Amino acid sequence: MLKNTKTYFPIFKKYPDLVYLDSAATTQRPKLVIDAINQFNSFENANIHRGVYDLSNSATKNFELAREKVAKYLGSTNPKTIAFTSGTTNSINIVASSFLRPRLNKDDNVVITLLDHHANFIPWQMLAKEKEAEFRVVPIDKNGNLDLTVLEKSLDQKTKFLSLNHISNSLGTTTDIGEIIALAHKKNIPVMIDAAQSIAYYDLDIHQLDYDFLAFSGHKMFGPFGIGVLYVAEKWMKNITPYNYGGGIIKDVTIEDTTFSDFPFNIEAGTPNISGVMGLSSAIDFIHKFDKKEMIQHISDLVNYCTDQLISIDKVKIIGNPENRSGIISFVVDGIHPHDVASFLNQDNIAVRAGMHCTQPLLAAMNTSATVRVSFSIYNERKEVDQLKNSLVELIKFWS
Amino acid sequence: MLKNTKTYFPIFKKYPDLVYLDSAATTQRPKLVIDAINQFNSFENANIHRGVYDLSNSATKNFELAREKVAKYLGSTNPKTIAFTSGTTNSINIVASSFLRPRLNKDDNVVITLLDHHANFIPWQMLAKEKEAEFRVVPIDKNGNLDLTVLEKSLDQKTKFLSLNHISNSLGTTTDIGEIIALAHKKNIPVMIDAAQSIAYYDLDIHQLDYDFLAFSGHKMFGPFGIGVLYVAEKWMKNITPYNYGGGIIKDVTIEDTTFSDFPFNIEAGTPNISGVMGLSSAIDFIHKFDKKEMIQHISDLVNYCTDQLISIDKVKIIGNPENRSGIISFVVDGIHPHDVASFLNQDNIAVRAGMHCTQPLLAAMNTSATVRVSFSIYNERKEVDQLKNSLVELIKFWS
Amino acid sequence: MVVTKEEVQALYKAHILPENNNPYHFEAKDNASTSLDAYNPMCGDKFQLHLNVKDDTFDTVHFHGFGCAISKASTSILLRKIEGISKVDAIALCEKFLKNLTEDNQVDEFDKELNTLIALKHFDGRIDCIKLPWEALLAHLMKG
Amino acid sequence: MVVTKEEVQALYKAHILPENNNPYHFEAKDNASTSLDAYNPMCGDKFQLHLNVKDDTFDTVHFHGFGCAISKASTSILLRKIEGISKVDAIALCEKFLKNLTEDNQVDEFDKELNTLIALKHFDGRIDCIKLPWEALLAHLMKG
Ligand SMILES: Cc1ncc(COP(=O)(O)O)c(C=O)c1O
Ligand SMILES: Cc1ncc(COP(=O)(O)O)c(C=O)c1O
Repeated sequence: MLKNTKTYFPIFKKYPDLVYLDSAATTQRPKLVIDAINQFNSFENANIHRGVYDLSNSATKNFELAREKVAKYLGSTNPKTIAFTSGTTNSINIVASSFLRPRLNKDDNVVITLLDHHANFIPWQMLAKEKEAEFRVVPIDKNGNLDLTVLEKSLDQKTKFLSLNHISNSLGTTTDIGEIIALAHKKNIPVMIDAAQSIAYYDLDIHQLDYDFLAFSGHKMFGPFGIGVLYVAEKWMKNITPYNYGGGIIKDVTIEDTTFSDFPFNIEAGTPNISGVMGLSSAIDFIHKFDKKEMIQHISDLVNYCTDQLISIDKVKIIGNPENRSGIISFVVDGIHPHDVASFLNQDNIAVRAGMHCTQPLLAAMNTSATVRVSFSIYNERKEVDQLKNSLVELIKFWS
Repeated sequence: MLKNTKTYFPIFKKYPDLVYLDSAATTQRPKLVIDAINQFNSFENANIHRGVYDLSNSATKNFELAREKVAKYLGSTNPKTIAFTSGTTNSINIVASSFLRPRLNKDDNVVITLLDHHANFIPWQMLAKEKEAEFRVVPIDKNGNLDLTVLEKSLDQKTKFLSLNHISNSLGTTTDIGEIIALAHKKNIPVMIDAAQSIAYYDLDIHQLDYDFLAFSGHKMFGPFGIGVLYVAEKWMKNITPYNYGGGIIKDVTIEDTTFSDFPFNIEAGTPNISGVMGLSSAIDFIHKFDKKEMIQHISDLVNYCTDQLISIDKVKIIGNPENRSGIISFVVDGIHPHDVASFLNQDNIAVRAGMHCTQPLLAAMNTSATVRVSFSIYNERKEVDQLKNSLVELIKFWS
Repeated sequence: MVVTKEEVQALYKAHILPENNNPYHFEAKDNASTSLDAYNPMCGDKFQLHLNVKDDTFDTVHFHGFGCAISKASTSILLRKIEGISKVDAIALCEKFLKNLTEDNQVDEFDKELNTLIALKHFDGRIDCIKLPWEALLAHLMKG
Repeated sequence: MVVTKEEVQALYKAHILPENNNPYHFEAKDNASTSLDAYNPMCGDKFQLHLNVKDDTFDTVHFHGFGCAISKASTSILLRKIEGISKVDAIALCEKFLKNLTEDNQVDEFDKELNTLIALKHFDGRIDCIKLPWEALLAHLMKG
């Protein structure tokens, strides 16, 4: 188990009793990241690119160094595979609109899975509708696992794209993206990975996984809100056209026509979130303080312990029982609505999420319309699981 | 003149000799704003909307209070007229794609002006191309002024939209948007205002100006990067469809179809830039410390003084001579490329911008391909203009 | 204003849980003269209100659906209050209730049940649950 | 590494301004066997390189266009260096020059003119101006 990780995070100094079990919604921010943003805003603030004075130069340099750092984080030596976006949702929409729209025809199909977040669901659904293409949602088994043979059967000659998340933010299912990508590539289907839930803890080395597109958000990896990443494999870079039009993405503008720069610059129209990029960059530095295997081990220990504790409570039912569970558990309490559960846990300083978690079709398939979700990160501890259990037991007693 | 305004800004404490004349690119951040972001990241960080614990509740509440504050800043009592975006560029693209695309037909036309920034140029140009509509760029006179009678003639029965900036970020021209909006409305043409350069200093009261859409960025009004605003008049709210698809914007999602919330929520797909919104909110508080008339007066005094000083230098030529100039001046130095000018000024701690300022067609019309631009804000002082002048004189001597 | 755990528990025990466990006219009546949804897409709570209107007055009213204890109790109480009153009076009631719910200080007096709901607004993050049926009914009635 | 104002002025005075004021073969030769643009959309600098190639060797080369003193001097120096050498050697030269320009420490030795350009990389924010013609030429030659 990791030790004393709470000390990196100012929020736990201010609220030592806070049991924060909502890291799947957003992780907390370590001091390192907060200070980097503060430092930039206080003493290094300038717009990038077209300035030749010192502040602007060093902002530009640090911005491009951050791009390099993100690329390296994915094992890519080419920083030009990395575009900065406003988040996972934005990154996925860019690929749907800019890459797939011109390639998707009537009667083609695009494949996602029932595990996917609305961010990786609706963009493809809407595009399929627009193009009169088929929108295929690969089902899951009753435990919340993807069956790879079912998935493989869903991929055919008319499949123009596969997009799926690495970790379900709702059930905690971790999918074997390496194998899935290989399956799809055998049929020449490009694959996008929604890595929102895994980017902080898992090694997503491009050379091992060979994804075509990857999306993630800063705020789920100890970085700030408002910044995200879109990775595009070299072979597809030429196929990415602008999403927003504006300054900084052009070669030439005349009244008659405009020509654009290449990816990734053509995606970064307007002033980017420069302080956000600085924050993301130091979030990666923060993650590098840890061994990823130890992070996963830490979280896995908590999740297993929590599963055991929850099962031991009468009236608590865990939704889904995936073979490979990350740091996320969804459950319901018999007769008590998830909202009420969350509110009462809050009275005991326990922060959990209640609702549909932006996975309405998934919950519908699991026959529930809302769950309580707990999610763990490196700052959580076993004793917080005990507190969760005690509160739940007390609540159930109170309610009956 | 405003006094001691530099003391609000940490960067001038660290660099007391910094002559920052690039506020049109981005303003500096006052301590109030920096601290608000710091406070949020350190002690108040949580995702909004679907959490029912204290941190998430108060983040949600403050997020919506910020929406109310922005609405009030524009004189609107309806916070639902305000959507948070990633910046001006994003806001304009949303209106082009979501509002105008379905209304623009072959042989219609959309009108902008030659003063407009690429952000308010390319989205309309590309949309017009896509729809085989006409893209009309209203010309300017040799001084860089818009001629309202010329503009009026450009608006006809086939004009479906007019978009223009309030202040040119390149020449400093301030246009009479009140009158222009009235002109357009007489012909039932909706008008979008790009207020990127005016939002910090000018009163843009919706009741006086009656714009249909308005866009601006946090980072040009003492707020952070990565956050912007799109105002949509009540009567058009129903016409705004989603731009990004994802979480937080839906009514119902099934495998077959998705229904969406109304504006502004349908525009805010995915996790918004919550800390950015907090920063923007305190930027408005910061602006409220000042009287807008005094801010404009302060900047106007500097600009007039600067114009006089620049004119007095042989070989310096100011580009454009608008009747109504805001805090921006573009100029060239005979025989010395703007880049070289900016580099040498930087050696004297003077930060100016050199280039096309994302207004390539405008500079082409003014017969230049790049300028040096100085821009003033409330923290600038007359003695900085003197420094600029001295440096320019020295540079010209050195170069010849 | 922070509400203590004990205060919240007391409110729940005395008012919300009984109403939640024995909701008023909790039954799907699909043949009612008007049906409308009270739906919060953020959390998934969704109730159908089945309203029989006679001479612009609410005759019998029922509801059905799924939601948290607070939204269910709030809907149950709302229905009890509007049965037998005119549409015009219902609009006035909804407006007055929502006003007192949303503003910092309660300015009007209500009966015990409505006072309880209003008191719960300080139970942070749940005000939308209280509002849900009131806003849905008001929006429906304002449409004509 | 910070460069002082005096150092920058000395570099300009000794090398950049003379090259800028008397650029090598600064003339539009639209009938050259190859023409290519060295263009930086960020700042608007744009030079046309007009290259006459004979037996895979650069014969006479000219350039024309508009840019800052550094990009103009850099283009002028580049042209002087490649006249008379083979395409293969030009590729090698561009690669070696760009490598020394981009990396923190200069590892190879060049002649005085190229050393000056490389020294100017510490003149912050102008490295793209130096690179401009070298990268454009290299990209062109690598295409075949
Ligand atoms: C007039 C004008 N419009 C639009 C923009 C674009 O703003 P942003 O880059 O914040 O999207 C700018 C600033 O660059 C501007 O000055
Ligand atoms: C699996 C998954 N995909 C996508 C998203 C969307 O990320 P964001 O809201 O940062 O755009 C989330 C988080 O909400 C997620 O958990």
